[in-house]
Amino acid sequence: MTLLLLGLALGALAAAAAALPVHLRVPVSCLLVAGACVLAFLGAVAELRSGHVSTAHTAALLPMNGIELRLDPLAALFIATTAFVGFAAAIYSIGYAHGPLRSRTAVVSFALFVTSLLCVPAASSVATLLFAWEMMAVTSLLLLLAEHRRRAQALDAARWYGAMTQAGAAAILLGLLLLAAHSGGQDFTAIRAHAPSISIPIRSIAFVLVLLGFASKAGAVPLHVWLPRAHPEAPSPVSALMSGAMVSLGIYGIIRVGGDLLDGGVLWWWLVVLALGVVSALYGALHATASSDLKRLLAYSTIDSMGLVLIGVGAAGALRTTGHPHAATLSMVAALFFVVAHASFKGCLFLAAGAAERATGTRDLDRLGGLARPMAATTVLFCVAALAVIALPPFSGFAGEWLLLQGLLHGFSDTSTATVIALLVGVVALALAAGLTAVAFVKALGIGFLGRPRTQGAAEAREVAPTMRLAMGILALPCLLLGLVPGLVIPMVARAANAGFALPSASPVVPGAGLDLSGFNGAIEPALLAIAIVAGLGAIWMTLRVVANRATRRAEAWGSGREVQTARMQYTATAFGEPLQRVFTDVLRPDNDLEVTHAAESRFYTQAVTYSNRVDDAVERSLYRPVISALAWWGTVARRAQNGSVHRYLAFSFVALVIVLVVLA
Amino acid sequence: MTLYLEVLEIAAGAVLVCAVVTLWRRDVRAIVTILAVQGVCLGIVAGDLAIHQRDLALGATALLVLAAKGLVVPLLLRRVLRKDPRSRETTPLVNIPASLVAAAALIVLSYVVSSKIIALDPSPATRLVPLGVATVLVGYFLLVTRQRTVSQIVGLLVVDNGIALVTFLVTSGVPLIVELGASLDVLLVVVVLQVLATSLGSRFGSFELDELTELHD
Amino acid sequence: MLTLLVLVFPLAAGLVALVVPWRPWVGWVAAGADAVVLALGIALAVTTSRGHVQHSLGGAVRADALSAFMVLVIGAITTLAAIQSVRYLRIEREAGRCTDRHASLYAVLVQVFVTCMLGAVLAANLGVLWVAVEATTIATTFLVGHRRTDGALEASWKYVVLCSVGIALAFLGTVLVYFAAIHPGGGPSVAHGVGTLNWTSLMAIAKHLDPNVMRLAMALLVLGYGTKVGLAPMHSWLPDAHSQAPAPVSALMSGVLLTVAFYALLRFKAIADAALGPAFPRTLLVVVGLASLLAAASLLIAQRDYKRMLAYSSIEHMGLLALGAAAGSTLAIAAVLLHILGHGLTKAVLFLTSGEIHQAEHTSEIATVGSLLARRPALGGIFGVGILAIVGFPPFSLFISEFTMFRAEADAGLWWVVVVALGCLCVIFAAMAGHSRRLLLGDPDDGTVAVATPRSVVAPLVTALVACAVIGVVAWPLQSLLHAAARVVAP
Amino acid sequence: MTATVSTVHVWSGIAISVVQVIALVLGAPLALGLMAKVRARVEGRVGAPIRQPLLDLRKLLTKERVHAEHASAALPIVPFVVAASVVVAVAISPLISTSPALSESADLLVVVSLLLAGSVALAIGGLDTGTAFGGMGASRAMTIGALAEPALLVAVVALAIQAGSTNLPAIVAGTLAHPAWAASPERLLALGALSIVVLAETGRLPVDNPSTHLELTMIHEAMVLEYAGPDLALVTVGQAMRLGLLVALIANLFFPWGVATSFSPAAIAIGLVALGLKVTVIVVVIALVEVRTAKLRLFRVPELLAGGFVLAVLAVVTGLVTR
Repeated sequence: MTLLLLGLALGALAAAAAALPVHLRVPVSCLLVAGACVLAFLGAVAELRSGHVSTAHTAALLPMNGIELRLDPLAALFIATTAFVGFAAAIYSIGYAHGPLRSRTAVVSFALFVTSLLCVPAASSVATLLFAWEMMAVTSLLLLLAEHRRRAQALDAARWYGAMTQAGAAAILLGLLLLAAHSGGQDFTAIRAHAPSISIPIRSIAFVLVLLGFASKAGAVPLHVWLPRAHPEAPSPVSALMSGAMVSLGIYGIIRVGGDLLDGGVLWWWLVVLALGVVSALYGALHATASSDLKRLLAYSTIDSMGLVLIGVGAAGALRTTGHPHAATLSMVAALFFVVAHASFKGCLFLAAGAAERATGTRDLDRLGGLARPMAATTVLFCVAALAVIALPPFSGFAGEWLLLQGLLHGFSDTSTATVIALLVGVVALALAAGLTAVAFVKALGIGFLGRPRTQGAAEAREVAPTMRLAMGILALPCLLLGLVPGLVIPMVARAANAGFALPSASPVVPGAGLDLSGFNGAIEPALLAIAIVAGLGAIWMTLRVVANRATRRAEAWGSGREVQTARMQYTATAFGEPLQRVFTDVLRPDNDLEVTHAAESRFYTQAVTYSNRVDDAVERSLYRPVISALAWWGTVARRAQNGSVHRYLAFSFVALVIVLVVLA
Repeated sequence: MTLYLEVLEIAAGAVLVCAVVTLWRRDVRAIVTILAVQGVCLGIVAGDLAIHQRDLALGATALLVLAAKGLVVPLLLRRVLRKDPRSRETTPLVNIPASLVAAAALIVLSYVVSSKIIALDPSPATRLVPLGVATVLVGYFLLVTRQRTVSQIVGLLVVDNGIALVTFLVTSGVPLIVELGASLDVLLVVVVLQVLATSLGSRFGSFELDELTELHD
Repeated sequence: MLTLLVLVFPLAAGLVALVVPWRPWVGWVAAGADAVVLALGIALAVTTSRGHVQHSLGGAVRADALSAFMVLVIGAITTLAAIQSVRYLRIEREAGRCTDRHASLYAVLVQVFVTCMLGAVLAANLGVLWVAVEATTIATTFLVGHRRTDGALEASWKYVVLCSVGIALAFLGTVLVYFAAIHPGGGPSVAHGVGTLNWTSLMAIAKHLDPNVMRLAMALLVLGYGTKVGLAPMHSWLPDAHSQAPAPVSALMSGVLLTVAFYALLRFKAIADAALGPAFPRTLLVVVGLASLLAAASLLIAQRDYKRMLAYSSIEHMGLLALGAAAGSTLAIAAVLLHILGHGLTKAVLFLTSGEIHQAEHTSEIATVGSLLARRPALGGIFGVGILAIVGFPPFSLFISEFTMFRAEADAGLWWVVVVALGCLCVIFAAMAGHSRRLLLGDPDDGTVAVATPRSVVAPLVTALVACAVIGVVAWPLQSLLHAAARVVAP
Repeated sequence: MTATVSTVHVWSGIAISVVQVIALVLGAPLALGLMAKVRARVEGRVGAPIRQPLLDLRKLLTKERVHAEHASAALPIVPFVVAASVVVAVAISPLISTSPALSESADLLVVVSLLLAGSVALAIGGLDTGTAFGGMGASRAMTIGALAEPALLVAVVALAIQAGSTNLPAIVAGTLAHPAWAASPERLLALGALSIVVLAETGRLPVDNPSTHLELTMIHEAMVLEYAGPDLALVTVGQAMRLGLLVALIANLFFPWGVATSFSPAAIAIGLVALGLKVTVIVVVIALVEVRTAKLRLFRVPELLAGGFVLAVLAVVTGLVTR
């Protein structure tokens, strides 16, 4: 705990570093933030290894409520992942920050943003959790607005983000206050003690409210609308932190309140969580294939990954409440392992996308391409992270997805049909989402980085600053390591899962580098698999050297006899995603309109044909727009009531007086 | 004993009647004189109570009320009226018959409301409290429905007279310092309103309040 | 003795301003007097938070922990406003919109206004409290109309008429309390003159007061003083008055005058709780509180004027205070008091900055100002941070006081009230975020160069915001004072 | 003693894997040749000899490599990745015996992912060439892959639920031990789903015509246009082995008789022969199906795959219901 406190203090110091002159301000503050993350990481890992719970309490801060911190394995796991992504983001922003990002507000906000991210999992009272949560919200809002003068849509994104975060925080506050009211104290230990005595309906209302708040932060579908708007507009290190760390705090919240505080609660809670996961996974993956803006694609893929994690958490909760603790542990460990893996590869992807945007000035895939040669390092790192997302064998995504699949499959031995159906739907969603994610990331990698540069900006791309490449490297490392030797991390993840869901403490995986499930028959040895692949490659290479002709030459690619091939003839991202968009038209509901402008003299000669195809968020269109227009209508109606006439104002008071007198008579 | 009671009842009744008449008459100049009459009646009630209870402080208050509400306030209002040639009230928001029906309803309501006050201390003075409460409500109604600035000031003063009447009847006057402060405040409010009314008149050229809607959302 | 000094200093400053023809240093004298009031407030707070009550003028003026806290609040915000008034008057006189006579009238009236507020807070007798509150209305009428525009005149007329009739109802309520005090427990009428309006003696016999009369009295008091607090449905004067008044005056009114009236409500609620039990006052305050929140939320959505936006935000925060008081526990009242100080500071800063913006841009339309942060970074920055504070983001004190109020309300079983309140807060956040986004952000395409604001203007505002952040995070300075003050009203 | 026994197992496992790889490297092209011969015979032509694909490969090995001028460093690596992924998949899956090398991690997700790795590599290679054909092939292949993979995964999950483990050798051993499973309804549904998926994954006729270079219709061919010489050889062998592996898996998962369960050379020889026979039968059936069907329009293929997916889901549901 002391290391964590030191880390938080160092983070606050980093915020103070904003007072330095401009050129010194960013490097010093980022290094301090990186230091804070290292301290927090060491504290968390020490906690994960030892497994004992440490607390800290002070009444001097937060008047009338005091601050309560408690570091248990579950909190330690999330702090460790956040610290790791934070460290990389801090290093990255040394090279990345320029222009408005070096202003005092941006530097202070970045430092406080990382500090509050580290503080949220450790909070162990409603006041501390809400304080850190709202600090995270306001600092990320300011960072989102940092570059508003260059990109006008950042303003719109900030408003969506602010409104939805505020609504989410209000839901969490309501849920936790309801629990605190019934357990006579606002700290989590009191709530945990009194939870069994609270009646089921009240616990359900509290859980649903808290679920709404945390699920909107985790990007679950009906509440995800801010995510594809906010992440692309935020500066890249911030969107890496958002996607890597902040989004998983939503998952942390659901596990902490649903599993730890309310002690598992009722079966239908977890079926709702699983359903949210299924819908988010499919919807996110589908929209990822349809979006042609690189960062928007990554944002939707975050929704998809969080959907998969929610499936794991939902399955774990359901299995635990129907009395299958061993299978529940497996699903929970799978979900938490996927969160850790997702933090690293999604962070790396966002940083790489930021590097590409910095070098070419655009993040629209239809205007990128040909970055492999000038930006070799960024392309390789983006490729490693992309292969991890697609869940190919030697990478971390594969180990995560395998564990999730095993968790779901071994839950089928359950008796209650509702759980079995839910798990089946989970497996189907997992399979469908995996396929769609592959399409999305082949598109992102192939069209974004490979092929020929489609615009002048892409052609003049230069490799980015070394610190940025170092940061991407740091995040790409776990994509491989977690994939090769997941067994080393699993015991720590298991300890976190047990702290979260009070499950039997035995780790579901036999100790060792690979993943040999104890109690279920299913195992993979990723390290040996990697060796086999390398051996295969070596063998093929050797045979070819012996047998084949080694001469190679470069020639113009085959254009079916055409003389000159231009870059514009390549497939664009929209074209790449168009077949799938056609297959899933009723879900995506793209609005494509065709305008033909005829020549003046006769209708039979057309002057110009314009075709536009836009895929915007169907959920937003059908769910959020009506609410907003209703509010706006109510605003204009209310404004007419205040029309300025003295008599109307006096009448308001007079009517109030008469009503009160009548009521009292 | 009965003389004290009769004078009390007649004066309190007169206060309510004046309030209703201000609602009934449309001519602003007439309303101001009625207000003066109401002030005098209030003074009589205070004086009567003072004599009955031989309370010097209440006697001083009675004289103060007679001076302020009987003389000073009507004087100020007439100064405002001199600047406003058209003395007839433009049609009020609620026509006269409807206003009178509303006044009746308000009087019934005040009787019902005051029943609780009387229940606590059924002395002869307290039994007249509904008259005071009715004056307050009628004055408020006048304030709400009248267009002219002077009529609104009169409405406000009727409300004040109603409250003063209730105060005298219920607790035969609040402690002197509070009574002095209250009447000083009322006087100052009237002065302020009179200054505002004259500047409104000069600025907008008319004393109609319904044009005053520039400030709205 | 301390309490007497608190009243004497601002009165003296007012007299000086009256006698001496207008000089710039007269403004600084007023600011100095208010600074002394702040110092005395701190001294009072330290002594009363240890429990012993200050008396002077033969018991007429009394300061317990609650009134000491209010003196502190009044002192802090009037000093801030007085410092800004000096600059405000200088610019108005340079622009020819205000003659020397008007300037000295302004200075006198502000000091009289401050004295009346201090008198209201320190009055032992509830009648004197009413007289002082009524006097503040009279003093502020000409301040609202100080700019002599059509709008100012209209606003002052509406302000006087609405507030006077509201306050008159409050006087009727006070009289009924006095009547109930004369006949405690329905026993034979105590000899005339013994019944008292002194708050302490009323609290002593509160349990014997007749419930029916007290219920009627409490209703009239909530309606009456509610008008001065700006609670719906009697709130309509507030947006006009606060948007037309000069910035320092609207800062004073929004920051402090509303909460002084609320202080009066708290005093009467203590008596009513003892006489009627918490149920009736709670329902009254909940109804009025929710009405204010709903009114503020609906009227903020399509707002076009940033001063009126701030005024409606005041109505919203007064609604929150009413809900906090409805919860009634010691924790709730402590949170209400912290919210009063936090809101006072932040709203004063916001109004003063909007005054500067108004003097620079000559319009209070949000649409015509636009991209202020680019053109006037200092003003835009402070206004932006102020909006973040007023909307309830940490680290400012409004966050923790709102949180604690909601917690107390949930503990008191008013959880559904918190649901409605938080719904309104979300709508208000979205509306204010949208309006301040249009006001502050955006790129001035005509490439205007950024105008710097003098440090003398920025310094006091920044210190006020920093103070608001400090009391929001660090519990030390106010902890004991808040609990002592809360125990006065809610034992 | 046990240590030496396990080392013996490991070495014999590796030996089995090597045998499996060599069998498929040679056998798969022969299978393609056989299919071409069967088609020719049915159409009344003599057709090329069965070993023609092997001859083409040998010819390709002698030719020089040609890389597209704008391609980045990714293009030369792709053929190796394609071939290696299939070789590893073949090495560890239960074709001849139920215990090749690394048999305990021969998980269904591993095999599916290795095949997915191959198609992803091909698509990236296609996009890297910077030509319209590469992009078109990649887009269509990935779309069909995205729709086929769920069906493949869910179908094999149906088998896993029945056998209680997702390990392929375990499923094969389980089916050997309980012959009744082979005829169970979910097995048949899974077989239907898998056969549709195999046609889509390997680009056989109803989904993609392997023998044509007509721009509008080719899916798989478009991605491999840019490879020449040894690269093209690797890719064709990879593609052939992918077909061989899928057909062999169908054979072993549904008709496991003949798969060696012990390490004796005789059992392995029987396994090899059994594998050869079964693959030949299935290949002939595929060839006959191809002759009779015409190529589906590109946007009718998703309906076919959706049918396959529903069959797979039905297989899982029946598996759960009748458990």
